[in-house]
Amino acid sequence: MTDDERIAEELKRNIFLTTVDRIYDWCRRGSMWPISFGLACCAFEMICAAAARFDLARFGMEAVRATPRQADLMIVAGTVTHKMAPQVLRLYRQMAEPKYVIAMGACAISGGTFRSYSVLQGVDKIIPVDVYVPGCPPRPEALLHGIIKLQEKIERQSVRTVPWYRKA
Amino acid sequence: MLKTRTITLNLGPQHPSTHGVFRMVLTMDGETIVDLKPIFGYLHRGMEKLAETRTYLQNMPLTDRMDYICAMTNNLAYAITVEKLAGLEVPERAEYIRVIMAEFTRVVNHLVAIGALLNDLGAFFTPMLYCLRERERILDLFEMTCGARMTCNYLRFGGVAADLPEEFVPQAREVVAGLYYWVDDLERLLTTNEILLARLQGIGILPRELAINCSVTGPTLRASGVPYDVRRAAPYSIYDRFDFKIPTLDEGDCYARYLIRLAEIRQSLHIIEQALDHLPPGEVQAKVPRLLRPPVGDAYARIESPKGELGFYLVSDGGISPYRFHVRAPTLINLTVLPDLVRGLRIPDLVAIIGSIDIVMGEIDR
Amino acid sequence: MAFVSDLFVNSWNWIAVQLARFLPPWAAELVMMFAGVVVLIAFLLFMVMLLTLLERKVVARIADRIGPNRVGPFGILQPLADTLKLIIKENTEPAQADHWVFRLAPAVAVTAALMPYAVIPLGRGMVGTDINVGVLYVVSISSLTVIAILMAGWGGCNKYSLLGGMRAVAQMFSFEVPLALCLASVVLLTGSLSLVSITEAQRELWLVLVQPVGFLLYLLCGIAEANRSPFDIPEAESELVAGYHTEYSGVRFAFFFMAEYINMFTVSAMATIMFLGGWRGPFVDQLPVLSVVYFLLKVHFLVFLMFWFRATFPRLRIDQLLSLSWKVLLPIALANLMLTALADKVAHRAGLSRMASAGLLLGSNLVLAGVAIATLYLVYERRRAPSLSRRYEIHWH
Amino acid sequence: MLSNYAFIGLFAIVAVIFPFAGFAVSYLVRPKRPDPVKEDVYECGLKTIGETWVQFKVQYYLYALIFVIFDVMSVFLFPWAVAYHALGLYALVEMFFFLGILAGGLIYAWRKGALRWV
Amino acid sequence: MTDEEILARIEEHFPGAVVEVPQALDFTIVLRAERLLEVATYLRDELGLDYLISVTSVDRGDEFEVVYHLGTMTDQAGYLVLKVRVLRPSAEVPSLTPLWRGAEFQEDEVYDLMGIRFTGHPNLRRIMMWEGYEGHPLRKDFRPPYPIETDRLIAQSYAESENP
Repeated sequence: MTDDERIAEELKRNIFLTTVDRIYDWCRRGSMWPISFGLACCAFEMICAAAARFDLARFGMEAVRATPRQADLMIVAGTVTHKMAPQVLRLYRQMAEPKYVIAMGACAISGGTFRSYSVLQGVDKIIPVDVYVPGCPPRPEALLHGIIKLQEKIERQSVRTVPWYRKA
Repeated sequence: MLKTRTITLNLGPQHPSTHGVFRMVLTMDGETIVDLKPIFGYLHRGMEKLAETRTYLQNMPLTDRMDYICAMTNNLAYAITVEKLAGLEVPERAEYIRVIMAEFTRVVNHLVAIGALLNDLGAFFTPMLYCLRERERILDLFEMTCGARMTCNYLRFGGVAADLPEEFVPQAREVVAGLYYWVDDLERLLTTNEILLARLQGIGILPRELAINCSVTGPTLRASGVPYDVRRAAPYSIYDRFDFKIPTLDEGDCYARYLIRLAEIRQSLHIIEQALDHLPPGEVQAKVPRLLRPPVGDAYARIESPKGELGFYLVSDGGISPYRFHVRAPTLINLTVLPDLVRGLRIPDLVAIIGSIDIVMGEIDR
Repeated sequence: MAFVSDLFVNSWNWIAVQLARFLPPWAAELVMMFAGVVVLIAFLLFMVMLLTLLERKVVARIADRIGPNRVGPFGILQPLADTLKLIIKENTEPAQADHWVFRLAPAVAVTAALMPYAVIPLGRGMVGTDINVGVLYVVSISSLTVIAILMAGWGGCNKYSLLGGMRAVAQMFSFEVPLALCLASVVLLTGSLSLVSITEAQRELWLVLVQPVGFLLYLLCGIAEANRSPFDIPEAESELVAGYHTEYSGVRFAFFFMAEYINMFTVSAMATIMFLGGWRGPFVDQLPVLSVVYFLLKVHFLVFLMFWFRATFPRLRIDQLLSLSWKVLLPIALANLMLTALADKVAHRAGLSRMASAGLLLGSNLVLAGVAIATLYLVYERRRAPSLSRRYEIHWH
Repeated sequence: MLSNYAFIGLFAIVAVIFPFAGFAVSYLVRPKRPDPVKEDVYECGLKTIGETWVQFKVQYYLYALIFVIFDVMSVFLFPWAVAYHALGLYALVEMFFFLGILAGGLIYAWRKGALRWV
Repeated sequence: MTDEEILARIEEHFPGAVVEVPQALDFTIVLRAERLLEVATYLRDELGLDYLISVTSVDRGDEFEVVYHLGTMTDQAGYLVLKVRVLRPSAEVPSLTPLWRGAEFQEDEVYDLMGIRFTGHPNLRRIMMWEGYEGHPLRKDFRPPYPIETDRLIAQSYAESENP
């Protein structure tokens, strides 16, 4: 096989894979169903984001699932306390792959203003976070921005490198 | 005889209709609830301890995050407690602004409560989203005044943080007029809806004596026929200057609580109108030292928050931060009656009752 | 022109003729049958996607929102993205589950939902097959859905699922009976169980004009059968998380989702055929291609009603729902059947003209409606009487 | 006539194969990452308490029984309804009796409280 | 009835029950812990103070103060502050839950966060923290486990994924 042939071969495979990637990413990006999971103040801004003025439905995200099995995205909206942390972790682990996490608000990011005995200082200590949305609470626009950022992140993923096909 | 066994079911902490991270352990026989055990604390953020390490003013943002739907009334309760403790006077204009904000907050809270109640009844978001749409208009007013939508941090000891912007009054009038119209609209959509009546009437009847014995306050109490409202019983701020009525109903069921909220929205709008009419010019902030050191002592002050009697109990040791900071959270105490209300009913009734009691975990757990 | 006027049927026949040229007749027929099945299922898949998108758009508009508009132009590719995503999503399965019951439930649901379309006429000459027990077939097959839901509820070893499954079974059982009775009175009037003949029989008069009570009853029972709001109790999100499909994810959940929408379409299609004249409409004899348009328009009108109900009504409680079925709908349906039989016999004996007998039937139906409403009102008022103090009068202090 | 049922048979076969084809396609492309927690029952983020499969209220079965009675009835009704025009007055009277008995049964069940959901 | 009258009535009916009447912003009566229940019963049944506004506690170093606010649900403004002082080691106060169900969760909360036991409480439990949590956070000598112990807590959360 000459170099040219090899390059052509590689190119073909890449083109094929790129197309697969594009479809793979497109459908996950276009249909991210969040789990209805509000913890504290931020949950309300999350609900507002779904309401008339901001309308999360435009992204196809109004299909809020109550069960983690059917959800793709967990928006940790609010303070995670030590009492709640095992439940958050369990919910996350019960979600079906592929799954994403947005940490919404200062509390979910770092404990925020609540540097106290009962608050987990950032949800990223127990579950991996994809996008952080700062604010206390972030405005709905900020959450939408975070979601768009997450979509951009998904668009850059490739079916070859995504973690969920690897053996755990 | 066939033996049947009860099952134990967790409702919450992650459940669509527990309004946050509230957990109930239900014992059920078939679909009938035999017993209910509420479990709190999933949002316990240690506010009372945190407050002991911060200055009085630094604690104001903490109160925002307690009952996050009505930040302004929390601010107000805390501010008047500190003012009582430190003996501060508040300029008249600031008092009017406080009343306007508090009543707007009440409207916001009741809208959310009604919307969430309908959501729990299974009305698939539409009434909720209508309520939130109207809420946005009020949040716009808050935002133009203090820069935040939800966690306002607007009140200061001896006044408010900033004067109202120029366009506030006309816009507030517009919002009030729109809300009058819109509350009528909501009534047309919901109040006589046959399914709503079937789901709410006669469900979760709270007897008057039980309500008093369990220290239930707020709309939940008034729906049971007790005309107790702190605004009337022990007027704070300048509530004695306004003409408003306190609605009560004798039935004490979920529907009564729903009706009370609608009636209170109209009363609040009426108060706001009066306050806007008589808004005096002048200062909005009294002279208060930057670092407040109230004299040694303790004080309790209370207001009628949208959910019930919200009180702060502060103990000062003369330092810059409170020695003890306690919140009398109305919703925590209102929940005392929950097991009594739901025994013998079913899960759909349970969510309706929780929705009608109107809880916010941020305030229950603090 | 003649070809275009009945485009679908003619092209179908043309293909059949072409096939018959180089295949033995039995093979040609088999191939055409197979093609028919595939076309029908593909049509249903398309319809499911369309309905999910429509529902989201309609509900969004009612809630003063916009609805999906990012995936593809105006969001029309949203269902496609959802489908693909559900296929590539991991399937979870509780370790304690009754594995085969759990896994088979979605398949049963989809199969049961698809099967009725073998006999449902979608347009003039556009029917999978016209069997002479069509109504019975549809009724019996669609009640298989119950089994799927019970399997799902039981198999998942989840308490919410179990409660949801139990509720679903009780609900679907209860509404099956009045539903069958409504259909029986239609069958009585048309004298046939074949869906094609029933459509034919409504050439002059849609049965909804003769049987308005029957139509309303059927619609109510149908919505309940399809588990749609305000009767969406088995999957009541605010109570039972996601009801019987709480434990399902990925493609298995997608099948339940699909089955639900197909059932909704089936209910609307059956209501259209039995009461709204099926594919009949003006000029349909001159331009048969219109028939499918009329059919879809009528079906979508009913489907829109369901969306509308979903967006506005709270849901009933399970016991209220069952009381509604057994204590209100069933007696009315029984009375309706008896009255229809009686009026039909009278009209027959008296030798009335078609229009006159239709008038008689309509009259008797309206009388029934009046009596039913009056009785309900009286019972309701008497029920209320002991608690007349409950007048919800606001006292002002 | 036979070909009608052949079509239904074919339809049934395809309708059965269809979901399994879906499962197969999904099986090829979906990730599989088992995890002991993921394989646990979901119950609002907590470990489930007690058994799920317990003996249930007998009320559920009462409903099923009543349903069976009425469903069998409707099977009888359909042939009667189809042939109604061909039958005489006798059919009407007979069916009235039949439906009357059923209505009586319904009222009995109603009175007995079998229709009360618990 | 004015506050002074109430005080006089209490002293008349329960001699020795009142420990002190300190100067304060709100009218305050400090009671002996063991007499609390009977005085409260009397106040509720005879004097019409039927509304227990709040129950809370203050850590005063070597002793705890349990603070009750008592009022009515009529338009008569005002409320009465009852205080009970207990020494730190024993820290036991009679529960008012049998009188006012509304005290149930508040006493739970005081028990949880301050570590004061309420005798006669039907179901005294940790309400905010989880069972098995060590220490009572609102005590002044409570040392929060952060930042050093946070990781341990998190590790514990992992292990305890199966929650009580």
